[in-house]
Amino acid sequence: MNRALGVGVVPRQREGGQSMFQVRIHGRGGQGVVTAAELLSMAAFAEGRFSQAFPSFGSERTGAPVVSFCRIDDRPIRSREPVIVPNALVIQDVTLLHQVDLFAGFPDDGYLLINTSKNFEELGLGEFVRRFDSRRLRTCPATELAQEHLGRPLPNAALLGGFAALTGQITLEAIQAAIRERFSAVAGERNAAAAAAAYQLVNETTEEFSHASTD
Amino acid sequence: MTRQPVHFYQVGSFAVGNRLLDRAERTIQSDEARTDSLDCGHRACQGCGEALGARYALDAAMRATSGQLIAVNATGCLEVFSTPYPETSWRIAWLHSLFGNAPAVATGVAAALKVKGRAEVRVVAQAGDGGTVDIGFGCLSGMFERNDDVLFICYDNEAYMNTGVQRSGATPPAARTATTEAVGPDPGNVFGQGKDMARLAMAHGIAYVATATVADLHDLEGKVERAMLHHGARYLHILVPCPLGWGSASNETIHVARLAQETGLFPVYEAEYGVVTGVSAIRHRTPVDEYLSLQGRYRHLFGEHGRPDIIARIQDLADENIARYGLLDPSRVLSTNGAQS
Amino acid sequence: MNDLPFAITLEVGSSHANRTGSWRVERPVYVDRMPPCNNACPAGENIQQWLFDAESGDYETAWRQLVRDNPLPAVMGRICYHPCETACNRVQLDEAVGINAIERFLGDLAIERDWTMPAPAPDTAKRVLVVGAGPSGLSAAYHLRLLGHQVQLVDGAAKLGGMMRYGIPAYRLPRDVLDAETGRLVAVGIDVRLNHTVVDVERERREGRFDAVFLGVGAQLARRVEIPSGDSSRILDAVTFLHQVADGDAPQLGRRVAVYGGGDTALDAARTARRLGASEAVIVYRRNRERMPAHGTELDEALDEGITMRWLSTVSRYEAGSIVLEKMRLNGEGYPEGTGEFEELGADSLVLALGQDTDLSLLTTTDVNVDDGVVEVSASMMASGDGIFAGGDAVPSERTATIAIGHGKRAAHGIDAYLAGQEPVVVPRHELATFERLNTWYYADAPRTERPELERARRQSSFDEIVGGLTEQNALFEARRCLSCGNCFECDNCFGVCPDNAVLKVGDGRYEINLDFCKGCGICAHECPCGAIDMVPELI
Amino acid sequence: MLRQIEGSRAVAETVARCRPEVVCAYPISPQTHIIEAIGAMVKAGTLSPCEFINVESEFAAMSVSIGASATGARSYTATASQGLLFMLEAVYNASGLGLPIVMTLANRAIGAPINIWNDHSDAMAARDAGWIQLFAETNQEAADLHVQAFRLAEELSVPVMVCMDGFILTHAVEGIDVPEQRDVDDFLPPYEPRHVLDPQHPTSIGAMVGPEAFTEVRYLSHLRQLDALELIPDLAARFAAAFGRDSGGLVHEYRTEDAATVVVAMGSVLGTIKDAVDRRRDAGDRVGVVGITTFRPFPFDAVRRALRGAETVIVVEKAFSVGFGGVLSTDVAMATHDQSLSLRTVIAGLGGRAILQDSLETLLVDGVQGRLDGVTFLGLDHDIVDRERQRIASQRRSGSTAENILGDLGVVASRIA
Repeated sequence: MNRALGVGVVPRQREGGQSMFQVRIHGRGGQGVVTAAELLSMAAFAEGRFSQAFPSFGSERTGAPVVSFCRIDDRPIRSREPVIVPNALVIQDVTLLHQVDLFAGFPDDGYLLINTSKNFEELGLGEFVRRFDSRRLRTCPATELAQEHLGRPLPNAALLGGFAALTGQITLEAIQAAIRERFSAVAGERNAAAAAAAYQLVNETTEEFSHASTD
Repeated sequence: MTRQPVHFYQVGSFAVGNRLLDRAERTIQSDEARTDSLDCGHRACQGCGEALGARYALDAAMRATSGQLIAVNATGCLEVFSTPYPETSWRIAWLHSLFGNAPAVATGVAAALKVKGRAEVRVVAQAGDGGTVDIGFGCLSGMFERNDDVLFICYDNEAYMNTGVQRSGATPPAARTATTEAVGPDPGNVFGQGKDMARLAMAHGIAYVATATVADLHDLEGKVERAMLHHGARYLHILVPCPLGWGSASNETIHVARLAQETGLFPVYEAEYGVVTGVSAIRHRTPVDEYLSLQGRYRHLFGEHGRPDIIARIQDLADENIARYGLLDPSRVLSTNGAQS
Repeated sequence: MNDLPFAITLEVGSSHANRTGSWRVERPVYVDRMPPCNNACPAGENIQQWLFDAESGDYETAWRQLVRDNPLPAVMGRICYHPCETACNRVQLDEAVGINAIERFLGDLAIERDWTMPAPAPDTAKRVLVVGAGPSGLSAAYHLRLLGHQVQLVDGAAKLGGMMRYGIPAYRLPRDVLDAETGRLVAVGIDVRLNHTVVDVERERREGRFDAVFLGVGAQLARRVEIPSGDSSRILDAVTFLHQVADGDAPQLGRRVAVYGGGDTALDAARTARRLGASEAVIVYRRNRERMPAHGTELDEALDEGITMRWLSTVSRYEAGSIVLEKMRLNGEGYPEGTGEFEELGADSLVLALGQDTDLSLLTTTDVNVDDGVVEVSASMMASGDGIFAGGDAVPSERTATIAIGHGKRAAHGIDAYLAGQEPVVVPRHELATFERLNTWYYADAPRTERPELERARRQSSFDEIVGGLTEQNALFEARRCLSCGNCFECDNCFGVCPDNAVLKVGDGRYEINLDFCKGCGICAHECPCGAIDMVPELI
Repeated sequence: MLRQIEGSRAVAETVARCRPEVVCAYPISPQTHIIEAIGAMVKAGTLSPCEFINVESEFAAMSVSIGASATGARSYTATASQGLLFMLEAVYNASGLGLPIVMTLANRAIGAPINIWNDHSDAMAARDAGWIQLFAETNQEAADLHVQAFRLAEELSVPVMVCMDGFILTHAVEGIDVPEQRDVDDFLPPYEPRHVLDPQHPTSIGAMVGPEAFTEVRYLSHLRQLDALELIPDLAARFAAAFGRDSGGLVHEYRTEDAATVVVAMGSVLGTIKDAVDRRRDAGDRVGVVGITTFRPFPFDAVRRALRGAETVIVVEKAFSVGFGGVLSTDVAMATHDQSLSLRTVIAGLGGRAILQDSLETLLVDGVQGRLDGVTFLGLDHDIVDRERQRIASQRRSGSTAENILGDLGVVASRIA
């Protein structure tokens, strides 16, 4: 019988909880931060995995710093704690860099995706990012892509495309399906397109890295 | 107005009944077959105006709805004296919830009836002045604003009688209550702005608003009947003297209510959709001291240490009402009796 | 609903277990009080009751209630000075109820509809002689007959009515009305003997084997005073004058007529003179208007018709078409005394209306006490002589037809008791229903309906009736102005205003207090429009 | 069918399938998404017949529900925090009148200082209001509990409050199987009121009851709640049979079989605790969890049984009685008064303070090793407290301690946990 979310379930022992993938998304109210986590969880759900999305709750004020979380796992997810050690960190708004402790708990092997048209050096993160596996760190001009495809600076869908390309945790198709489910026909298509564009962008740079490393 | 004028100069005009009239033209109270919605055995004080007003209004509502009526009652004298376990004096479907929520509870009843398709059953909510103008005001305003299908009746005895005569938002200036004692340079209640509930109700633009007293039964019953012709929120404000709280003689309850109208202190009128459509003119204009002097709560205004200055201010209030509503203009009279037409 | 939650939900009717009557310290009690109109009616009519019947349009019942006391409503509805209206509480509200007009309306309607008097009680085989067919005699005869006695009514005149016929002018009391009512009256089975003057009542009684006698001989003798006068002067008395007019052979009075006196008869004479063609009719009276015994309404009508007054004057001489008047003044006690000043008044004739006396010569063979020209009587109108009763103008009292009718009724009951060998029963009177006991708010204000008066011109030249009657609508309206002082009229106020539903309707317009629940607040008594509820202390 | 949706959405859809006839609510975070969704369904006509009433206050919301329920309509409303307190008078009234109203409580802290985040202070404030209080551990359970709640309420004529953690559950998107209409209809018969306002059979509801009968009235409602202790497990079993899921019931045990140290808690935190327990089990500690689903009536026997073998009981609760300590702890202590065990209270998650798995693990370790105080405030920042205490001591400073602390903290929103 389907014991949803394991009420009273005794799961098999985990191997150090490795299979769970946790994402933290930072942004500001109005940028679709919460929606991004929700879309991600829907995409994961669509691919037959257990998933959980929730915001860092606060009164929904435009411009206020907002964090949202998403967990993806092959097993029911019971934990309700916020994501302390994110496997992936998505930053929708670089202006938060100096206000909020965005990198709290960010592990050395974590994925980092920042919405910006600059590079890490230009962001003044050159020094900081050296500790990490550079193949897992990317910037992506999601806002520009959004402007381009929907005519509005809503970077979240595009970033999810980038996320798919960067982490491989989820397929672009699943992301696009979730986007189409969540938004109206037109907005859905445009966001899907933005996601695809970001996916391309991130993939290309990933390609370069892999080449570079094989050289 | 729709009331059939009575042409018998002897009594038909104002008395409860008249053997010379067809049953249909007499008041409902003259009919042995009246509901007696509030039945005998209740524990109201001798000469209770509220007990009288409640029976008058609800019997009329029962007649208007052919008995298809549900009443919601706020906490207060009426509720306490009518339903002390194990005895109830109500002969109708009746619900008491809380002091301040009668309008909302009535909204719920109306909603349930609507969803169950029982359009024939109508809802009345009733409360004292405290439950109406004070603690129940928020819910009442909400009910008005949503225009829920409820007739709300306020039995106004101008103070919190149930708890021992404390001042309410409806207590008139200079009146002595347990919390506005007749001491000091300004004895009794303050001369505030007052809270004219009927006009507040009119400001909501609801279909029907009226004031009445227990002293003119024809008028009161006519207003209940007309109120029941409308749907949506309606408001009826009935002045019901309280012998205990007003310090008036138990046998003068109706007399005192009549003087409240005849002095102009309590204007009797009705309004539809926020506009006054009829006024009960004063038959025999009476100076306010005749009204005040009958009541212990104004005793401090009389006698050798009396306060003619305060009486004069109260007279001013009466005169303002008379001017505002044209209470001396016979052409504006609700033709509820044979004295007119 | 069977499965009601304990205590919080209750069944209807359960409050009947709580008998709040135990709170009571006073209880309401329904009372009947004496309405001022009834109280003031010399004929003892139950006015409030017949108005009550008239209000519902049941005129026959109203009339039947009326003739239980007064057999001549159409007549009285015209000539009564209606003290009832003077006493009416409604005066203090707007104007008195037009009781007299309604009485006349009912009387006229009865004539029109031919309503007959009630049937007499079974024959008692007692015989009563009634002397005089004036108002008191007719009344006595009527009531005696209804009580089952055999009655013989004798009168010296050719027709019934006494002073009503021979004293009161036709413009105030049309003869057809008088004939109709007197005729209907005697039709109850009264043996009438006219043109028969009783000279010795004792002999008359003996020969006729009468068990009792009622004397209603009236006051037929005109008082005279010696007035120095020449032969050409034409002087006659009002009684004779009016009698002749009534008989249809009016005397010639000339163009200028002076009437001497201040009573209603003086006014009747003067007004009759006008109608006979006198262009000037002057009343000479020694006192002023305030002290005039005549009824104000009569005087107003007279002045209305052009009668002129010479106040504070006495006739000292009458010669050659000219009367010499002495001017009077009133002294401290209000008595007139001569001033020594004189003036002249042109007159073709002088009518003396100085009052009437009673002819009691028929009593000489009896031991009946006569004092100051009238018969002494008890409360039941019994004279000192055995089985002899008297009333009307022949006994000490104000002299009006209504009073006479009352005397006749009272005497009839006195005689009835006498014949039964009993003391006359005195019914105790209810307390008076005063204005203060009324709650007048419940009565709408309404003006009295004035009887349409014939336009003056017509009135002065003819003997047509001056005062017209009410239409049915007016009569109904007028009747409904009655406040029903002191007597319940079924307004349902007590039933409606009881905060404890403790007033019960028990059928045919009656109410009862449910003492199980009445808390004694007293609202019913306070709000009773007519003051028919008293609050009486509970005995604890 | 399992869908990835927000908890509030799932509850709204489930409530709709319970066919409520009158729904009214006044908006308050974090309950808003629930009533917004139901309101939309009524407007669209997909929930019909149903009257959705936007009232002017929570006091009115509960009052309208009272009137509707007393007239025989199935009535539902939802609120949280201040809203519950504002309607509290009517909340008592509903149970006193025995009206089977169902209300969702999106648990939230109570101010001042105003705080919109989750804890259980609101539920505890209504603890003695005569309502049945059920606590959901997950959104799936939150949805399922509503179906059971209506049946439970209407069978016993007692109102039921379904408590779900504000934001943590209401705003969480996860896979939820919303009960199918057909199954709900089978499980939940139409409402047959015990007493109803009806002109055909007039009665007086809501009489004044004096000393002579008030005790009996209260005792009778107490007995009805005790009946619920029988009915709730029965309904849960029937629900499991009908829907193929375990939801509801009195208590849930997790790995308590041989546990010497047992954590007792309510609501969504149980999931996090279970993960922590699994970790400790991996480390060899004999630990387990008892989740309490039915808080009122309090299942004394079930709790006693669940804690039979425990030596140490750690009650983790999201509310506390100022000046006293744990609320749930007191009830647990009552249930286990005849058992020899050491009972520890941990106050956690007040006003939305995140309860972290790591700190829970530390807690378990301390518990196992007997290092826990009687009452522990999880994650309390002692520096702040000490500083404020010193300040008060030094300058007799009046005013809001909260504001002073905020002054020290800087912007709250910048903190992740």
